Amino acid sequence: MRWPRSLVVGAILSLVFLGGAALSFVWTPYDIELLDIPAKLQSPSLAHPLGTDQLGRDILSMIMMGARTSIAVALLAVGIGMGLGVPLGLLAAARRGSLLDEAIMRGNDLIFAFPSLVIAILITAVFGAGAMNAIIAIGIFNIPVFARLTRGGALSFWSREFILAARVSGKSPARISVEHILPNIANLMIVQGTIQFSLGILAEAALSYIGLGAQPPTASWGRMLADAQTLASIAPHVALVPGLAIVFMVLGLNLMGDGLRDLLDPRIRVTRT
Amino acid sequence: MIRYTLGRLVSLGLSLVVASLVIFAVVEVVPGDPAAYMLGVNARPDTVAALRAELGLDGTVQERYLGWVTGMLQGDFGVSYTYRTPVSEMIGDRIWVSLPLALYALSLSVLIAFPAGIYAASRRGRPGDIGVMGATQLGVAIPNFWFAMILVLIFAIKLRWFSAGGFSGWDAGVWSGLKSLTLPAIALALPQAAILARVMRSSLLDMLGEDFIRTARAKGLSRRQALWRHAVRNALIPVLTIIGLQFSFLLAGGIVIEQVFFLPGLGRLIFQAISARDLIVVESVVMLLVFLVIVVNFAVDLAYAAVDPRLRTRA
Amino acid sequence: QTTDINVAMQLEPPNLDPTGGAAQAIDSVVYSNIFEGLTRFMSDGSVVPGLAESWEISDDGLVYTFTLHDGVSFHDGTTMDAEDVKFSLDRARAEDSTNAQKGLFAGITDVTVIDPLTVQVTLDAPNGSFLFNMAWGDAVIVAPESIDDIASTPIGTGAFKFDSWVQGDRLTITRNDDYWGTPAALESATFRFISDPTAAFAAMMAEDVDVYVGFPAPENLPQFEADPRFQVLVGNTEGETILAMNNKMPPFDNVLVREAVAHAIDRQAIIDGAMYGLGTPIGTHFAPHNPDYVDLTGLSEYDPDRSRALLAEAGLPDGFTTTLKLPPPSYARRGGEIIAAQLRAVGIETEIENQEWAQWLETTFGGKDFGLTIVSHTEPMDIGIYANPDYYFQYDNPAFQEVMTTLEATTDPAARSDLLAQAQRIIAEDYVNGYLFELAVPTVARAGIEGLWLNQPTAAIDLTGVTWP
Amino acid sequence: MSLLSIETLGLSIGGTGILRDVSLTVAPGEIVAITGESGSGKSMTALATMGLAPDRAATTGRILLDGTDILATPEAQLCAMRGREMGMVFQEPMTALNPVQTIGAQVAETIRIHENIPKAQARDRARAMLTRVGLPEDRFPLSRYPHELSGGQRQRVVIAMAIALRPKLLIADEPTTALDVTTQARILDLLRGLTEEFGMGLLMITHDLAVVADMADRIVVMQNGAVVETGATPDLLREMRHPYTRALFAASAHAVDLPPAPAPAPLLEVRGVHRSYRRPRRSLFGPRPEIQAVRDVSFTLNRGERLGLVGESGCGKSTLTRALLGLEPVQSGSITLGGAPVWTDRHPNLAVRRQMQVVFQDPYGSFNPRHRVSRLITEPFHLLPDPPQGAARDRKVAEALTAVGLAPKDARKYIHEFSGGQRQRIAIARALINDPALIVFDEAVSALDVSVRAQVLDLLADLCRQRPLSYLFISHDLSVVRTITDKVMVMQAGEIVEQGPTEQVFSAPRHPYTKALLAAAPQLPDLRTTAHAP
Ligand SMILES: Nc1ncnc2c1ncn2[C@@H]1O[C@H](COP(=O)(O)OP(=O)(O)OP(=O)(O)O)[C@@H](O)[C@H]1O
Ligand SMILES: Nc1ncnc2c1ncn2[C@@H]1O[C@H](COP(=O)(O)OP(=O)(O)OP(=O)(O)O)[C@@H](O)[C@H]1O
Ligand SMILES: [Mg+2]
Ligand SMILES: [Mg+2]
Repeated sequence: MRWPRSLVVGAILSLVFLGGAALSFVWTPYDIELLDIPAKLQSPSLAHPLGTDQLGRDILSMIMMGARTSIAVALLAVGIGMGLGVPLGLLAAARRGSLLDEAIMRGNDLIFAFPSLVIAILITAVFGAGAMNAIIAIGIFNIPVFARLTRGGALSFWSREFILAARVSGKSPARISVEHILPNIANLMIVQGTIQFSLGILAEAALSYIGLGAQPPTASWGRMLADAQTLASIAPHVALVPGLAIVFMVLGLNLMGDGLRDLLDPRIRVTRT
Repeated sequence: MIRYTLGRLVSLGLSLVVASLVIFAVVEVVPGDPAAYMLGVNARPDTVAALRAELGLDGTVQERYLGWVTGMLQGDFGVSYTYRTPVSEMIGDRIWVSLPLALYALSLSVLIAFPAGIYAASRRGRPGDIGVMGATQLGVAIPNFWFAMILVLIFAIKLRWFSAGGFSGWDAGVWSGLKSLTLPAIALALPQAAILARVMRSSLLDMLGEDFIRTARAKGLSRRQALWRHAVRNALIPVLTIIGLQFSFLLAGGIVIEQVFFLPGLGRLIFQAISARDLIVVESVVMLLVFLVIVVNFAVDLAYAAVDPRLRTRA
Repeated sequence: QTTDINVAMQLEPPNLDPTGGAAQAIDSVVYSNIFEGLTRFMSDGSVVPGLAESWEISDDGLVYTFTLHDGVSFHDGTTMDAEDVKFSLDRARAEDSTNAQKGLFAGITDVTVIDPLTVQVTLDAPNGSFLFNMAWGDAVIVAPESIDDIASTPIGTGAFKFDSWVQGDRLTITRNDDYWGTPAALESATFRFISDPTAAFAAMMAEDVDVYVGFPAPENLPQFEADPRFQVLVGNTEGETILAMNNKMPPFDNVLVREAVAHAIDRQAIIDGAMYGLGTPIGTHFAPHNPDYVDLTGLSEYDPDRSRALLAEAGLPDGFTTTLKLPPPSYARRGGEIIAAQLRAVGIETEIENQEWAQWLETTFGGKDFGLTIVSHTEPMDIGIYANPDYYFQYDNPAFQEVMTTLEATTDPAARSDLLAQAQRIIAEDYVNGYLFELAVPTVARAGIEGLWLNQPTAAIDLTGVTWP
Repeated sequence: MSLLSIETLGLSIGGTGILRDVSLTVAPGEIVAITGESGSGKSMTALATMGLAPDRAATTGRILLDGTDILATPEAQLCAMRGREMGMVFQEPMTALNPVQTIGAQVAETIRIHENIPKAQARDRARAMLTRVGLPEDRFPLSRYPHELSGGQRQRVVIAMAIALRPKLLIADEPTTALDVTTQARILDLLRGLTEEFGMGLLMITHDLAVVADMADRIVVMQNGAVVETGATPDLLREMRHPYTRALFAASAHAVDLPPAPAPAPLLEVRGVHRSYRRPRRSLFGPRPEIQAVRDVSFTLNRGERLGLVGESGCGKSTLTRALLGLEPVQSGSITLGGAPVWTDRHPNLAVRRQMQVVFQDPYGSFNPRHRVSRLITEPFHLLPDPPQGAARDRKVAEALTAVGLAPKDARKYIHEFSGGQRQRIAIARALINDPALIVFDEAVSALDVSVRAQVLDLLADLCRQRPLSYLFISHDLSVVRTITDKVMVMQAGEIVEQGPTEQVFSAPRHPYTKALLAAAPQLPDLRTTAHAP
């Protein structure tokens, strides 16, 4: 089997960041909790391959720790979306045409109708800013994505003959959903999950950028960007590095998503907004 | 068609009621008192109480909810706590920034995405396709606020082609208004265009694999003619969905961009209102946005019917 | 010669009634430009006559008789006279007043109109700072005729008239040609509201605005200084920036712990890291530019070893964990990150929580739900807050309270100086809060513009004396 | 001089040979039929002729249309020829038309690409052409959209498009496979009429040998990408020199020997069953129209009896099946199996359901691709109160697989490792594993190639000999039903219009609909007597 090129490139890019994040648990070049203000805004050098930031912290270390935050937030948000969206979608498909189905789908539309950023701001206004609330805020908007996708995918299977055969064998809709439908839409979920993961990273960056994401001393790419924005003309690397980190991580995940789709099933279509 | 429309209208109304409840409930539990905020750290408790009474904040929850909803139904969105001006007036001012911005960005997005998507689809697998798709991958991955920052650095500070932000108003002429919205619109549109181009391409490719394209080719249409005459319109259906979603996003999602370009739009209003706990403004603006989104989705549904005759009779 | 000007500031005023809200942005726009009080501040912090031409104080210090300028009229054409003064003061101290600084008027027992140009104010006790109080933006003279629309259409007596306000974007004032005093040189001025620091930088650099008062990104100031197109003015404010500690909450109820916190803090690192060098270190709650200021920074020198020792002495050798609530301004957000790192170095772990103002006011300030917080106290001469045991940091020291009571009744300048020095020393030795620095206000302007306030004794962008080259 | 002459055509895609040495000719006015099993290269030959072979295809040989070599003609010129010189009709009328354009526009388009004439004029000609194919404007305005037409009507539109410019050659790839017999007969008549009228050459592809024998002047038999035999229809049918041709025709006319049915004892009793679906309202306040999918159906299926059900598409066969299986409730009437009702108060009766199994049409869609065969065929165990475990289960699986002619070791494979015919065997194994009293075959052999179909039918007959098997066999293929059932029911628009012993119904139909059905079905000529009508 030939691996799709986008999968290889995407996986390598993503692995760089995943690896960096994993490594940060045991080692970072410098301790980012120690400030060295006299050493602030240094250009990249051997000692600091990506330079230092406005508080004299090593940017490479910050990027590694930030990767951890981004990945954790995005992953958990996808977890929430899948954990609630998939069962809802399966339920709606199993009861297609019923009032319950209608209610679930209208509920989804309603969530989609809310301006996501505003709701995220309100959520953080209620519960305070922080990584956990960023996860919830992003996760909520993942629910309808997965619910819709699951329902759509599941519906196309409900009309298939092997599902009919399972019904003839007396299996309940719940059991059919879990046993027959879920494994068959897993591909779809994996691909969409990758996409939502990358969107989650962007969303976390945006929330942190306006100060609603992870709080210091937890490093976050979005906050690094926010802190560095006024420095763009003084020490461009400080603003450039976190921005590029976001771009490459998201790019890697998207390429991986596309590649996975090509690999798993060229016919499935994912939505991306 | 009528039944279809009416059915959608009913669920639209229902959605709005649920939305209003959700919004009110969320805003209700947000900690922070608008009166205390307005009066600052040296205020005395009796002063705060006096202001609360003046703002009508001391009614029960039900009274305030009903008051708000009945007001809205009559077009009265209440009076802003902090600005002391009618919310409807404030919205009226701001929407003339946000709406044109969203439309501008959407048009840009469509203008970029359609040719790019069609071009890429028509040369599937060839260098042109790979180039366009690579560019869209990049477009999807760039955070728009960061992109906005780069745009300002280049076009406002270095080249000084555009002002760094602010909105000159429509009184100064359509052109100058558009000009001040150009950088923000580009910052908003490019990532959206990238997404749209990808959807357009994959939707077109799906269509190109359909039987009726083969039929068209058998009639003597060239590949390109078949694409334009038969695939594009069919491919529009998923594209319309995305356009609808994008419009909603652009309308409300401009918050960060409005901040970066200090535009007096709805996004900034809501941002300010949340931090000032100007709850009535928050509620009304969110409600308005939800309403607009629901209406846009409704319009998209109707647009489907315009594109796809099967929906007109099927109901 | 240019006769209009674009002035930018960070926050937009919520409304334009200086007597009805605490927002500094209101004063920034209207103070002295649109509204005037009996007295007024100058840029150096001195209090000079405003609408009151002169005044007499009775010997017991209880009765102030103000003589008003003749021929002053409001922008709507009505005359300003003693009735308006009485109306303004009575309104501010009334039962249902919504004046954010109602305390300023607390001592007034009566306001009497003697004749159209004379008004008498009676106090219940001598008040050394009464004239100072009357200079505040919250004490400006308003007219009963125009009071209903004051929030959106302010009618004052100042050298500028309110013209228009595009909410969210800009506010324009124009010259009042019927001004009673020296007319303004500018014909009109437009205030722009740009809160995003990058946007502020871009707007200045793109020359979209001419003046930015309170420039939000001190890191960019060297660039403006190096650019011949611009001038940078760095002035002082009345903002004592402190790391407030919850004096009633363990372990901050232990003075040793508070002292340990004070010694853990490296002020210079905070000033350099958070403010890029802007700001004067302080050792107590008093403005360093005030003649009565006593430099007590030596009491809380940066000494982490000492800090650890003190913690051990207080029975917390392993340190402790507390909360650090940060309101939105960058001195707090940026400073908080640095302080957290410094405290961590001596074993004090802080959980940082960024709060919006409303939230901070309700939970931290009002609900006293905090261990540590950072805030700048921008009100002038506000050491008196330490006499209020209910104030959010909950410092309760009868000795200090007595000093304050004595101070209020004292009018002799030398004695006052003495008492103030005493007060400063008490709170510094009690390590009530961590005293960080006096906030500086950077103003960036196009080169050649003159007449801008350097300092900010009160929030004001007084444009009455501003000229272009 | 022939109109189309394909000479030693070879075609490969990515190194895989698809066509080898294909040669055939079509003369003006002649109907040439290509037949052969699925995958033998019929469609690819047709596409290559249109110059529409896949991009990656490499070709050798020549395809001469009126002397022009299609394979050597540049694309632009080919575009000018397609539609004008040669037209093509595809199998699936449901998807062959652009759903968002009116039929008038689509037919007129063929004209307008090739002739620079005003729109109105093109529409006039489109109208005329649609009238010619049996869609007169007064009943089928040009402004109709494809979804407003039935399958047969859509196929007519496709034909109108293909012949709008009276091409010299018309290629029809399985033009009637998706249609029911009566519609098929009408479309075939139409094609035949058009060839005569316009003097077109018709290259028709079909795997239905009855159609071939009926329609074609000459027959081309393909196998594995090569032409194995070709000749004038009567000669070819008479001689059948190639063994593959013989096998093909034999399988097509395959008849099985059913053991005699035991003495009648009622098993499944259906009494007055009604099933209707509600349609969305057409007008705002009008009633919701109901569609009566099954009306007042009553019949009895005896133990050991093989009952057939025939009828055209959409007549309610599948709906009835679902009702019998207890998958959907019925509005009125009763269905009992061995005396016990299939539904008891709003719940399917599991005890009854356990005794019924079903085999579906699609050998590809009937199985969860992610499960192994052992798991697939033991799925009905779910109905048992005490399903066999471990070794007992394995034994059951082995038995079932052996019964359908597969090896016990196949239990470990995945479904994609089997051919269509093998899959259908597995489906039957699944149906047998619980030893049900009744099996429903819903179009169970319709998707199979003739030879494979013959094997599956043999298997069924075998099974009937081994055990007392009762089944309901649903099919639109009359010849299959005739050989595999004892009794037959004819269904029209939800009603059973005729039922009786199979031979009797087929040889002496009473109901006019049955008569029409039988008349429309193309008959394979009796090969033993080689007679051929002109
Ligand atoms: N685009 C393609 N790429 C690769 N192989 C193909 C392609 N299209 C068809 N084939 C292969 O070419 C062979 C011939 O296919 P073709 O469609 O001509 O068969 P057919 O005789 O028309 O069968 P059917 O009766 O099922 O339509 C098959 O083995 C098929 O798998
Ligand atoms: N779920 C449903 N909702 C509405 N109408 C339906 C539904 N299922 C079937 N019908 C209608 O009931 C009628 C009978 O359908 P059914 O599927 O039983 O036909 P069939 O004889 O099996 O056809 P085919 O040979 O094409 O499989 C059709 O007109 C169909 O449109
Ligand atoms: Mg002060
Ligand atoms: Mg074929």
